[in-house]
Amino acid sequence: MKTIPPPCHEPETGPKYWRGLDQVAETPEFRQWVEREFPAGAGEWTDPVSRRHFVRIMSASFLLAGLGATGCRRPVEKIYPFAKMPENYVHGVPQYFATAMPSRRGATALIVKSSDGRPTKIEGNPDLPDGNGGTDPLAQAAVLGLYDPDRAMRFALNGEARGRQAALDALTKLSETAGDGSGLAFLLEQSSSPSRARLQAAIAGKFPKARWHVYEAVDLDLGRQTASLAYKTPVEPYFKLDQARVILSVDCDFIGSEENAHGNIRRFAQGRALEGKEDSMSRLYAVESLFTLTGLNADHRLRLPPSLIVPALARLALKILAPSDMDGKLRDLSAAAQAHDSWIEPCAQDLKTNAGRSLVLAGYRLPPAAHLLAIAINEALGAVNHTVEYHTAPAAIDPDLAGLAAALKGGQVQTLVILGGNPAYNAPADLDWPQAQAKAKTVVRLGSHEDETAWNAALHADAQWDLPQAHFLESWGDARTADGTLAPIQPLIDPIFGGITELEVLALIGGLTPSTPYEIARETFRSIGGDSENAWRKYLHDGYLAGSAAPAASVRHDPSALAGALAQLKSAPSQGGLEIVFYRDAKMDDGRYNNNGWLQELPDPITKLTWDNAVLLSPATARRLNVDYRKRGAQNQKFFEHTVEVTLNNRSIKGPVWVQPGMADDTIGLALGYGRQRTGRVGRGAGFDACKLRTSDNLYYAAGAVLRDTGDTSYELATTQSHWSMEGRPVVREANLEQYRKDPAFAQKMKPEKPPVESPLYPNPLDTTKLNGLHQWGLSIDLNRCVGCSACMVACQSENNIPIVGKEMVGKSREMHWIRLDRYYAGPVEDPQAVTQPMLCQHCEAAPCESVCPVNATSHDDEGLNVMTYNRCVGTRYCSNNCPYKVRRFNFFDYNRRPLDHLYKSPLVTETDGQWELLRWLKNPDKGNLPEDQWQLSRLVKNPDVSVRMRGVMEKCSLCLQRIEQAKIAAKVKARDSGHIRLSEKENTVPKTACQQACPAEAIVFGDTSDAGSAVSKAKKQERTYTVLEFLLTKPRCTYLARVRNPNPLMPDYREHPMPRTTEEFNSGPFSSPESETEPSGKGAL
Amino acid sequence: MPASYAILAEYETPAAVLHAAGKVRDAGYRHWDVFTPFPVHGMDGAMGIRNSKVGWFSFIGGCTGYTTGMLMIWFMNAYDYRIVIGGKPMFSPFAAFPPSYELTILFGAFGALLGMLFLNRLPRLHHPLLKNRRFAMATHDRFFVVIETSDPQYSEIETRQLLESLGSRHIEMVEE
Amino acid sequence: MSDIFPKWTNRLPRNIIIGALLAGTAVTGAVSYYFTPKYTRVGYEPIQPVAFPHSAHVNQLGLDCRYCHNGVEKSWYSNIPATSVCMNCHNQVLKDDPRLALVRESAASGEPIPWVQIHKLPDYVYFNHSVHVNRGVSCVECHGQINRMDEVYHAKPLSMSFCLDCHRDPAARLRPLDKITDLDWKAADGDAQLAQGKAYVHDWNVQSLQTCSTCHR
Amino acid sequence: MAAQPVLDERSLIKVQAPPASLEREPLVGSQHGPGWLSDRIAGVIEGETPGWWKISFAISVTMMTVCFALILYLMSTGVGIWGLQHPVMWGYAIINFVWWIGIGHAGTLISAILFLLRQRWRTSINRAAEAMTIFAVMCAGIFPLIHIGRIWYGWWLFPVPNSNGIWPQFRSPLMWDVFAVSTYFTVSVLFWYMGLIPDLAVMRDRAKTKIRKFSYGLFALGWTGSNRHWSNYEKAYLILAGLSTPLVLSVHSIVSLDFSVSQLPGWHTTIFPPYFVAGAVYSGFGMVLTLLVPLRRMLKLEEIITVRHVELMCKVTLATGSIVGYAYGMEFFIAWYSGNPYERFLFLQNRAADPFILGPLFHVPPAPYWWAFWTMVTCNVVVPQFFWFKKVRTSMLAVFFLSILVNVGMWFERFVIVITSLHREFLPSNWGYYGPTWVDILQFLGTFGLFFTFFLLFLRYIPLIAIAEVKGVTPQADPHHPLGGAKVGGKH
Repeated sequence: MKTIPPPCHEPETGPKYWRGLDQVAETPEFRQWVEREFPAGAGEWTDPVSRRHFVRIMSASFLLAGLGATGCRRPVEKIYPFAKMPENYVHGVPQYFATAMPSRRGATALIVKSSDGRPTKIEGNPDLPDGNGGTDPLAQAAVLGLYDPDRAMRFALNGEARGRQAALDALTKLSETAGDGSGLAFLLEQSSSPSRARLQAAIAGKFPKARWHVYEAVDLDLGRQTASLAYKTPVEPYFKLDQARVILSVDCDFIGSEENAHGNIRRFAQGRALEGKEDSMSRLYAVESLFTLTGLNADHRLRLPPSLIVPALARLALKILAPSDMDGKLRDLSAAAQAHDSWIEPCAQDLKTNAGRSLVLAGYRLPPAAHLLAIAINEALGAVNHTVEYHTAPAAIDPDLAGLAAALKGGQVQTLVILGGNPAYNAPADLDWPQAQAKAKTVVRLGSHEDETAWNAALHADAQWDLPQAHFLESWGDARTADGTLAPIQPLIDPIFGGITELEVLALIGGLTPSTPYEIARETFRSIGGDSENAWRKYLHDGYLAGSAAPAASVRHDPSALAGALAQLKSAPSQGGLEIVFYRDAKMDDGRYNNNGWLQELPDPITKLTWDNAVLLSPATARRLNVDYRKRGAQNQKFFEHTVEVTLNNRSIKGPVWVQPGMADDTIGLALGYGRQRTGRVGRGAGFDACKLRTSDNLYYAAGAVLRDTGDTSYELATTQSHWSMEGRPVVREANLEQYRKDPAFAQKMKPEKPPVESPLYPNPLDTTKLNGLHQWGLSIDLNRCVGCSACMVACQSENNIPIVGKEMVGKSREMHWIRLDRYYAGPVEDPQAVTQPMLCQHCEAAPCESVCPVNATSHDDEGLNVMTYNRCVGTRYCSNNCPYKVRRFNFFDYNRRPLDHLYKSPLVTETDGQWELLRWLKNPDKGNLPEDQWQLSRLVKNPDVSVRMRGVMEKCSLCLQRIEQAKIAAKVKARDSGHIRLSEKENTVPKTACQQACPAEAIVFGDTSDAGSAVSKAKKQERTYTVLEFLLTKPRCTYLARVRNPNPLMPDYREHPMPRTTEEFNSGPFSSPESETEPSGKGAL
Repeated sequence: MPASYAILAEYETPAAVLHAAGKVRDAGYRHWDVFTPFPVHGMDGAMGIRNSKVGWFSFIGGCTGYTTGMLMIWFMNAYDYRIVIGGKPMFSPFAAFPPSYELTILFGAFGALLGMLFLNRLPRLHHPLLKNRRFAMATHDRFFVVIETSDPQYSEIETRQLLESLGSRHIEMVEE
Repeated sequence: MSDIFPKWTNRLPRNIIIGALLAGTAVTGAVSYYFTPKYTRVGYEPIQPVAFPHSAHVNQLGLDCRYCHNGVEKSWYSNIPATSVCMNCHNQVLKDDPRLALVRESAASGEPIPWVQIHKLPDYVYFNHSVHVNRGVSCVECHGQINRMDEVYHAKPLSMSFCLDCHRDPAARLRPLDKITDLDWKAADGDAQLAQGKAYVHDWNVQSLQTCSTCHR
Repeated sequence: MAAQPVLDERSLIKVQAPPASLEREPLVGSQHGPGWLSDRIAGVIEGETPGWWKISFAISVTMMTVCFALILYLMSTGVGIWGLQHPVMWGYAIINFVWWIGIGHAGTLISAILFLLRQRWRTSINRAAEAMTIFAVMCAGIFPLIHIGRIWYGWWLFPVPNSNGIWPQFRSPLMWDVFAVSTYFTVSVLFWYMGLIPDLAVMRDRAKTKIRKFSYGLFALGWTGSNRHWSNYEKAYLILAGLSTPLVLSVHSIVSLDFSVSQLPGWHTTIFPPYFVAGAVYSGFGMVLTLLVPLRRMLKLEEIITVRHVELMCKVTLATGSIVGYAYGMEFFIAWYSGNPYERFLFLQNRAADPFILGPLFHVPPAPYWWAFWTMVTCNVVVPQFFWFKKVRTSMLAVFFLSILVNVGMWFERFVIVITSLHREFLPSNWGYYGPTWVDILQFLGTFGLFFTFFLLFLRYIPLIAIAEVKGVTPQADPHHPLGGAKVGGKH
């Protein structure tokens, strides 16, 4: 199986392949079509010629020419072969290209699958020395962003389309008239691209007086800035979490929302992995205000309001740092956290005991002083070069958005160039950015969407050019990954909407040559990787430049920066009211992924909310403010919450309350990235805009907020999991490390119920038929590795053509995810322990779903898979009722073929694009009733190897059957007249499931259980192996490895057992009803 | 004038017709019948009708149904296309029993109804008696003894006398 | 009453039963033929934009199937050749033939030739050409003797039961790998076919795959 | 006296009149002969169309139209328009299906089982009850058909040979259901129709218009009342009754297997078949009472459907209701006795725990559907106990009111079984809550439209009491009774 392709004989390069299509995309007809069709709807789009044209450009694939009005026995369908076959192209054989997805400070190296010319699946590049092929949900979802029909697609001046050439001419003119650059300002996003740095330097040389600003709404660069200060040399930290035995996270969600989370997860999971009872594992302490994934995975967690986090860190510093003249200041600072000494003391002790193998991490929300303090502590712990390395990094531009806003308002900026970002939406509210931006005479804005920052008729900039930004899958470029490795960004498809890249715009403004992005990237590479064409090709093929990782710099700590910062640090003001934490959303980031349906529907890893953000409050605070009343809607996962008004410094927002166990009291959590005013069809109406409360002083923490209940409880929140307790059932089994060492097979003993019979009354026919199977597939999920990042969910959605269903449907528990992450709380509701468990089809050998299906739609194959035949399914839904794991999902509506706001409308009485839906459907049943642009784009992202399910059909995890079958076919094609057709891990022919491939923690292991040497067989042999609900005798092929916690007995919150484990223990133990403990809503609600 | 089909004698009570029927039987008539608005208790004995054969039709139908069910299920699930389902045996008489059982009843019921219709030679929409105005009372509250003219014993005068002697107040000939 | 129903109505029941039996048989027969791929697919022979005679190219000129359908051993699909493949020969041979006007036009303009699709499986059937032709299943098993067709028509029903026939008994159809595209080739007789087929099944480890996952996913 | 020879005849036939102590009270008004019965019952059809009929019919047809319009909406849009959702994949459709099927059981029970048990009082009510059965099964049959996701492939549940070479899967209880329900419907129709043949002949012979003569004549199949025919007919009727008896027991048993073959707590239980059958009979008699108590008055049939009939039906209701109550208790006992935590959880925390007594008593939060559970218990266990009292049984108003409660209770029983078992089972992460949509509710109400449309048509065009059978149980029909013409009656 070649989900990761074998090395190509000839490196594939994008432009060669797509060059022919460049020209087509440049034709006036195409531009005209794009400009006319996409925003306006698709009246003329029915013309088969233009449609054919489009598809040929996009996918160069077969297409159906629709229903001919023939009297024939079946509709005439046509095949359009190439007039001239592109090189190295075989229709139906996917190709794989290496590229990278840029992030703020780094990039994720990727391998992208291209099915007949259209990118369909993103995987991490496993060959990277600092990677394992794992990715994060954002990277997995990026491929959907490529086909977002609401992306910017016009070169527009003051909101009117002017055509590409006019825009490029304007840029050239700008470069000619810029003079020395005075009055010219650039506002960029953070980037690790060497090419951009090169162009920037060149432009700065040419326009020395130009202003440069780099703005991120959520700035993850603080670690680099403070490290550079502390070491007096431009360096950035690189955390080797796998080397650490004791980790303390100080409001640092390194598993969730920090930079390079998937890399952190990989290393963290390595440090937590257990294979036998001799193994040791790391211990994680977390101090945080919100309940984050890091807190979920922590062995000890201290919840503190934001104002106490720095004091707690200071207190810790006092106990670790050698006495110095800073102690006085630290003591002042830390006084507020005195109450938590019992927690901080043993934690500090543990860190010290493990000096050299311990690490303290500070999160992006903390002030620089806290970061410097953490650096000092790490120095004191001897962490440097053991658990943290410092890599040389280029100095970055000071953001100083406030300065730019002031300059704009003061009229010092005539021309403002905004490349990426969306400051009009997410800039601090006190800057009044939209007004400031309008003060510039000319604004050039490159953006992926026509969003808030795009031309706004209500404000009066003299001229604003809005340029469509190409997606990274359409772009040439380069980036550096977290460890500094250079990775290419190469296009897999020509810009669908004719977008251009940041590099092009910069080159044009700078009047630089070459100005094509390919040449720019190529030239940059020359300076790094040498002039050789072969090196370039190898670089493109491999997806990274070997040996380009930044070496560890030898650094010398200078405590003076810390002293300075501490002196500046204000002691926590004792304001009344509530404190606020603004945080980067796990899905929307700072709003940039707002129109991505996969991400909108991906449940938040902790709250499990979809399509919304909320005003997060701790249960006690909600109770105190009398807004904890929660009423369930008539439907399952819909919650009607109090809408509250949060006021901070005379600015206020309204949003629904979400009671979040484990939050710090008197603290409000507000996720950024929602409530967008100008966004696409997907993101419209999702959540509220928390940016409106942010000011330059209070970017991440704020105090003195007032919360007022509006009394309105009509707002609905949709969550994917409405019950939070495990009810003492041994679903997720866990033990502490000590118990595990005493009894490694503890998980198998946690059975609440004996099976009624020891063995079935009759032999399983699978025992006979599986002799025909060459393999026996199985899955093992290590709960000790899984951190709950949810990358698997999006990967599965992408691989298996799983539709999104919209907020209303999620509220009715009709979401379609084949793999979900169940999150359970245990213990006191104010400060619970939480666990997360991937749940997917367990592929039971005695599958209860199968025997109740009246039409043989779900059955077993010879290799032990529980297979679902969609085309045979009539939709009795009995299988789902009888599935104890409830992993089957039903297509209640035609999610793939109807717009989500039309679901409830009968096609008999509804129109789309001005056409009667029934007639549209009759004309082209595949297309159904999506608006033309959505239909044309949505089908491009589909995996051609998986059926797209229609309404009325049950679906579920197939263990990526399509990958298995393709691997088997590949083996057979290769075998020809030999009998060697069995896949084996030794030969690297066993496929990976999409979830497995995406998992940075390597928690999911799939393989052939009949091969004793396979990884899955070994995993299943571990003593921690257990089966969920084994007493039902369903004999799942999917097993779990129990979770092990590693608490410190000296800690005040130490518990001998994780809680609660078995029903007996639950019933006899100290824990009262979990319902009352974990349901903040009170007893009546659920 | 059309040929006569039978002679029809009307009685007013079940007892009277029961009595008459016994006598007609004793007289040795063969092509004759009694028509009543409801089945009169003891009439079968009085007329000398043997036990109905409908039961056999039903029995054969039931056996066919059960066999069909079992064979069909075995063929479909265990012979023609063997698909592994839920770890259950390809064919199990227990799982096959409910449908087979239902088919037994279905076919048995059809056997009974169709057997009854067949034995009664129904439907027969046209019948000489149904043209007779007086005979319409046979479904109301009158009881008739009808002796067909085709009966070897039939004689226009003697038969009429016999029927009259048995208490009939109204006797008439029925046209073909 | 009998004045409503004349005497002939007494014969109706019998006639209706006989009629219903006859009609039922006819309907069953018609449905099982006309409503199945045996009728709806077999014999479909649309007019193609260019009258391409397979018989002339294969039987007279001896072209191998894979000259044009060159993806068949590598891909799911047996590709329809690009116009450039036609032009490989036809820029020399019959270069001015009016029948090839569309081909030349396509080669010049880059517009594809709109061939009419004949063999088409539903979207939910994942039939892979490469795994069949590389493992002893000839083109002829599903497409019939294309080499003898002037205009291609649908020769086999390609219904699920048609697929199952072969999947249940591969030995009856397997042939030497060098005879895959030899559409006229036949084993000496049935027994010989069976004998060699069984040998192939054993030696090549050919599986008789009938589980749903074989074709549907 | 002239009586002497008649005595001889009596001894010849060897029939003894029963002694006076065993003589039963006549089932219908003893003063009327068979002719009166014909006139009375056929008079319902032949008379003027009553105003209430027209109004009810208009309402019913409207509701039926709504039902079919919603089915069209459902088919064109998807089952998502219902309240169904993960994890409650079965909702109103299955509840209504089981409920209607259960209603049907009374008809078959009255016509078949009571026939075999020689309960002659059945004759006054069996026709209407059977009609109710058929219409109820029609209403029931709609739901499994439309509840599937792809209705147009419903025929895949029937063993039809096809070019895909694939067959239905007979290990599934749904396949058993297909056979059980279709057999039940077919056999009920056969049975009903066979009973109708002599009465259609009555109607034919009374008909004045040509259309009536033709229509009734066609369906009467030329029935003459020949005693040779009666002989076969009675045998066939007996056999059908004999077949229907196991049928009626099996149908609801198989319907119950839809649940008990699965492995959900609350479904997976062996008590289901008898419990379902008892419940079905209970609800069926409830419905018969609901229909006949007002009808006998509106159609002035009090002398044929007597108070005694009503009383007897109340007694059956009481008996079956008590069986159902016993089954409820048994379920709880077994759940507790088994020690299975999932079973215990289900019965206590999904169903029974109310916020007032049980919840606080067991220290558990109230069950989400406690109201449904207690409605069910009240209507199915408490309500029938009123039928111990003769005063209640003979008060038509009370019977009517209580019979409606019986129907409500049985609907809630199915609701409790389907919904409460599904909404919270093994993995708490899946737990949810189910509620119907307006479509669910209107579709359920719409089936009443369908039911009453047919039932009203039945009232207008088909004798609603089995004329020939009732005639057969009058004293006038007994040849050995003075009223039947016997010269010396056995009564004295």
